[in-house]
Amino acid sequence: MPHTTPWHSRALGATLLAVVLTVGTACGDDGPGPSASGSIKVGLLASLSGTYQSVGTEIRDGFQLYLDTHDGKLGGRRVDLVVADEGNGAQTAVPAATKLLKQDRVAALTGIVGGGSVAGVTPLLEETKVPLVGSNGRPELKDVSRVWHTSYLSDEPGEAIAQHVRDTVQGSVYAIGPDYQGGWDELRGFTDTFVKIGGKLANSDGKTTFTPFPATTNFTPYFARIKASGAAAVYTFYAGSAAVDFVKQYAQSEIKDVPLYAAGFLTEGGVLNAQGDAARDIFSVLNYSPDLDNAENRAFVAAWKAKHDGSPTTYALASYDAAAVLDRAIGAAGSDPTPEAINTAIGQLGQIASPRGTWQFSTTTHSPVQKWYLRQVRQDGRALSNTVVGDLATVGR
Amino acid sequence: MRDEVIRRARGAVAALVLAGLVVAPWVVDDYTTAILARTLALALVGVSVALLTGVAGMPTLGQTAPYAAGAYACVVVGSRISDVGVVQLAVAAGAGAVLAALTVPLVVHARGVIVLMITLAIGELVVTILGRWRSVTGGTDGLAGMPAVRPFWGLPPLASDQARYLYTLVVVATLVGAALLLLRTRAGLLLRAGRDDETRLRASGHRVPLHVSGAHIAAGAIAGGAGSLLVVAQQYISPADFGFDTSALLLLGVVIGGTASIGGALVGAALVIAVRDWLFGVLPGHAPLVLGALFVATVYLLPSGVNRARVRLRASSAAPSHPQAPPARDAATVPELRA
Amino acid sequence: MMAVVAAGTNRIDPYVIPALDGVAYGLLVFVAASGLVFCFGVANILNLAHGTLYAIGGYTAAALLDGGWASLALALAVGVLAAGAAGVLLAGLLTPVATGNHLTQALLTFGVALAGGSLLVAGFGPDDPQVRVPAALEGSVVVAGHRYAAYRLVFIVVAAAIAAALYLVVRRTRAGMLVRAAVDDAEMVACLGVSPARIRAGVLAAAGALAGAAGVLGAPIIGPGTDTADTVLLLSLVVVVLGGLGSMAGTLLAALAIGEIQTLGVALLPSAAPFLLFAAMAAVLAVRARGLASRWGAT
Amino acid sequence: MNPLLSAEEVSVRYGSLTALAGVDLSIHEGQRHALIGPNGAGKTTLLDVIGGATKPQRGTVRFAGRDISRLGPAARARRGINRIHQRPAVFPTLTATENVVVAALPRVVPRRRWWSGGRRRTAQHRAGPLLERMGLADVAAVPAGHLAHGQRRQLEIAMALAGSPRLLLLDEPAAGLSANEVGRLVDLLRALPRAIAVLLVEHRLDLVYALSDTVTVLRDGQTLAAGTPDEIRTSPLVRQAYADGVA
Repeated sequence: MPHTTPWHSRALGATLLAVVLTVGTACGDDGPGPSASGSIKVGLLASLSGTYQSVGTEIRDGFQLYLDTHDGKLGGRRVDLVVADEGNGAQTAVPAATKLLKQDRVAALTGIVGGGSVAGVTPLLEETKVPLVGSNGRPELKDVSRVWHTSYLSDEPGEAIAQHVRDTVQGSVYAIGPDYQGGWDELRGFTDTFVKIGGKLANSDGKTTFTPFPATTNFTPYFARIKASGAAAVYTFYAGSAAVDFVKQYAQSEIKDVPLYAAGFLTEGGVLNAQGDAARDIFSVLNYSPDLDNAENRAFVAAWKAKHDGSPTTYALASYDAAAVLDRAIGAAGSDPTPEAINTAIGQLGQIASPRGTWQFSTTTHSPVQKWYLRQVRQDGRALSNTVVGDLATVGR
Repeated sequence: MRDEVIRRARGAVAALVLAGLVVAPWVVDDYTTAILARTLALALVGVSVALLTGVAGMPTLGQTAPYAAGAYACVVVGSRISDVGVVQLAVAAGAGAVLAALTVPLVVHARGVIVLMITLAIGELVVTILGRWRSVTGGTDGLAGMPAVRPFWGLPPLASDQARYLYTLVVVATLVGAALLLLRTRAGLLLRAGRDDETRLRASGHRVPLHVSGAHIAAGAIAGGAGSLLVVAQQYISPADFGFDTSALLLLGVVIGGTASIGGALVGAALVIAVRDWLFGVLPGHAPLVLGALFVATVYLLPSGVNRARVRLRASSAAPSHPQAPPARDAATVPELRA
Repeated sequence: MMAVVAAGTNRIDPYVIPALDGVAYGLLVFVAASGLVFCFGVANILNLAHGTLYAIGGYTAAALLDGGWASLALALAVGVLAAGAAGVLLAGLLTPVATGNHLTQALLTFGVALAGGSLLVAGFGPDDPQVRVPAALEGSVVVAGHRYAAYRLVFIVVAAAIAAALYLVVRRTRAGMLVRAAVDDAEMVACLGVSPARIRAGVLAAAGALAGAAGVLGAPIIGPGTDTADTVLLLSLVVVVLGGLGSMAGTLLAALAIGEIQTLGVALLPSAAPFLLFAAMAAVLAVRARGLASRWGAT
Repeated sequence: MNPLLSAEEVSVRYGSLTALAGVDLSIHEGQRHALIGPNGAGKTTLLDVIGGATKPQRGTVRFAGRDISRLGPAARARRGINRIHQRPAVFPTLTATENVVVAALPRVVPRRRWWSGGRRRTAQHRAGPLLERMGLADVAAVPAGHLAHGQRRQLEIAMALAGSPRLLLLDEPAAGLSANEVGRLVDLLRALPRAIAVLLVEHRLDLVYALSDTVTVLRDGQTLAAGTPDEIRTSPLVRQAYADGVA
């Protein structure tokens, strides 16, 4: 009897594999670009499970909100939105993007939370000639001819706030961040500019302290070092769970009275609820705040609040803007909006009116030239929220 | 006679699957072809996991380390020295073998769950190093833009999904064939004997640590070779490709396929990776839930396949096996290895 | 001379808080991992869903805590019960898997962890929830001239009490005797007429209860979130294996060592921080395996 | 002539328990020597020390003129010390033939070049006749885990012989065998090549008398008596020891 077992399982395995393949191929195989019915396929890739699920969900909802408020159309064409899950990073993002680009043959791709995922998808964009209008992560790229971002470059928040910190803080500033590409870029943006304009870092060797990511859940030992350094303020960047841990532990540490400046993601969205009172008074720099006073933003926030609890985040805004970019580009691409035509049209959009204020794509980096705001966590009714307390620099290359 | 029938039926299934894989690129769309190529590369790592877990009795979570070494070595060679596939393959396999050889002192005396944790640590340390050694690895954002590979001197570069897939298929078939041949030799016999009862093997005068080191290095070479295939199939690599979830899924795939069987491991690992990638595409947001439920269901649906994975992880039972070993265990692994 | 002395105290001073915090962190890891010790040492089960049991406790705490003491007691009760029940469920799922068949157990429990993690996130949302400790513990207190979170200080005391209670239970009670006997010789306990299925259910319920308690009490330290289960599972596996697979005392030592490595080690050697945990673990395990091998008289 | 094996002043303690207290033993080439004594006398421990499984706290073991005290079991096996275990130790998933091949490999000198699989083939040639001699030819292709207890015992003897032993350590080879099987076992062991020395640990005195030239009696980790089977049979000391020890 036992001799039959391998044969059984092997046969079953082969059968299952065959089923997977058949189902995989059975799905539609339309050509790229618009179909005869005048609709257009757009692919949205975002982390809908795993560590970055909350950001991914905001990105999906932001894009969907634009569609819902514009009759489900972009550029006058009905949109067939194909959503795929990016997961935790490139290892799952690449196959999912392959599906969108090579099986669903979408005319444009949007979303993508992680910088590594964007880097992994880039070769596919080059191969399929499809443009990406990314709404979050933006890695260092050699060739951006088909890559556009409505978010920011990772070193821009720090660059935008450096002058303000230099002017406000009497003394040296301690720089600390997570040990991965995003952390390095965010912190470098701050430290390079800050040192250039005469600021002094409190870190003992003059270099930013990087904490293992995502392994660090306990920041206490770092706080002891900050205390010992005698810093007058701290600049940091964390997002997600690490941001919650950092802020909560900071508020209970011996440096709780040292002013904390951060890239806005530290207190953005869901993490602010988890941080609670510990986040009070933190200063952050971001390209958006739901209390910005302009017509686009009032409409955006109202539409968002009608569907969701709480205020929209910068993630949702960037995705909403990605939809707006595609709306105008598809409209401008003429009667046959091929991926190539859409890509060309994006490059000619000029100024884009947005809830964050007007911005435009930089011709060299294909990411926004936009204004940054200084925000502080303050009481707003019953909840805490990021309140704009001033304008910072307009940044973009 | 029954054995004979089963052996033939299995041979027929294997031939059928291979034939299906060869014609696949002309039947399915580009997406499926591209995913198959990537899956084959990962399944080859699964083979190296099976070699250690099932054949040598050392369950491992660290084969992503030589896999990564091979992939990054391939990129370095590919972008600076040669675009010839066999050269890259050889360098990648060499890099994998070297990394495995370096870690031999850590694992050679350990068994069971201890190996599992040591290899886990090795894998995590390698990923950490990859993320920080930016001048070579491009950091956590990874590396893209490698020049296209030409399989052999004088052949055109691999420019389409079909071509990349077929190259991968040929290499995987060759390496798996080599592994199967290796297992039919003295080395394979000794590895199986060692898995059965290491103390007994020692009592017969065999240098067990030598066998274990050899198996570890050979498995490292295979994983390294698979790394070069990932570079070809995906045209992008980053530390995320070599993280804990990859090694865990590979180990589970190998468990599903039957740890002691190379063919089973290939199918099991391929299946797990393919299903995961497919789920992330078609069920956004629910992939982990469905994948988890599938793992649980597999234990119930495939008890025979799974129960062959009798690697006991408790250190105390790594010593001699009981003479009254359950027959199911005894028989199941043997015909597999002769397939 | 004076300068040297001053420098000396300064050199130790920044490490007081990390060292203390290492104890808090280590004790949390110990309480979280103690259930896994039972699983592995007594029932011979490799339970990769252990972190999920902790997360159940963590989410319970986030949902029920409102800043009062009563809510803490309630959360503790509910968290222990819920995670214990999840443990029993897991024991039921594990019924068809042979004891000691670790890789199949790994397959099943990994599946449960994946699915369970998704369900928790689906139920409680992808954002990390807020955890509100009793108001009296919210602030910080001064320890040796440094500020330190009051909750963590109290946690050290409570966790030490749990550890002591565990020790007494294992050493002094009949159940504890069975436990120790099972670690030494599982077949012997089977001969005592206790059904393996009941042992398994009992052990997993106890493991779940401990993990649930750790999840509730530890929520302000390792809070509930999408990655909590993985973090806790990894740390627990590390300390259980380092602690010698079944020894409570060994696990406690290992947990405290891991706690100090993660805090004091990081403070002392910040540039080595990413490598410390795994390098230390690999080195210790490899050295110990070599020691065992030479005792067997390997060539 | 120097003895093939000599153990001198061997002492082994497990914690407070003394298993062996300064035991001497020597065996000459081709000698058939039995080790008897009540339970707990240290017989198996002495086999462990000679086979390399246990390291004594004190004492030396010399084999073929060389000090092998520091060698592990594998190195000793390669020098010609092979052992039959109390519970037959075979590789359960390997066939009977493969078991013998594995056991033969360390001592096989390749006849052809290595890449032609010469060593394995040579070992294979050696396995066939051995299995036949042990009456296992019919089950040569059956996994050892499927063999009956007695067959496994015979297989283990075949494995020990495949390693070209100069000294065979037998730890209660008759344990668990039927009367019929014991008869066959005695025939097998008596038919061993004369050059092979044997150290036999056995409870059953009839087997001891049938198989051995000389006997050592151990009690409480010490040598109680030594001599020919006839001398031992008549020794009052031994009768006393057995009256105290075994039923």
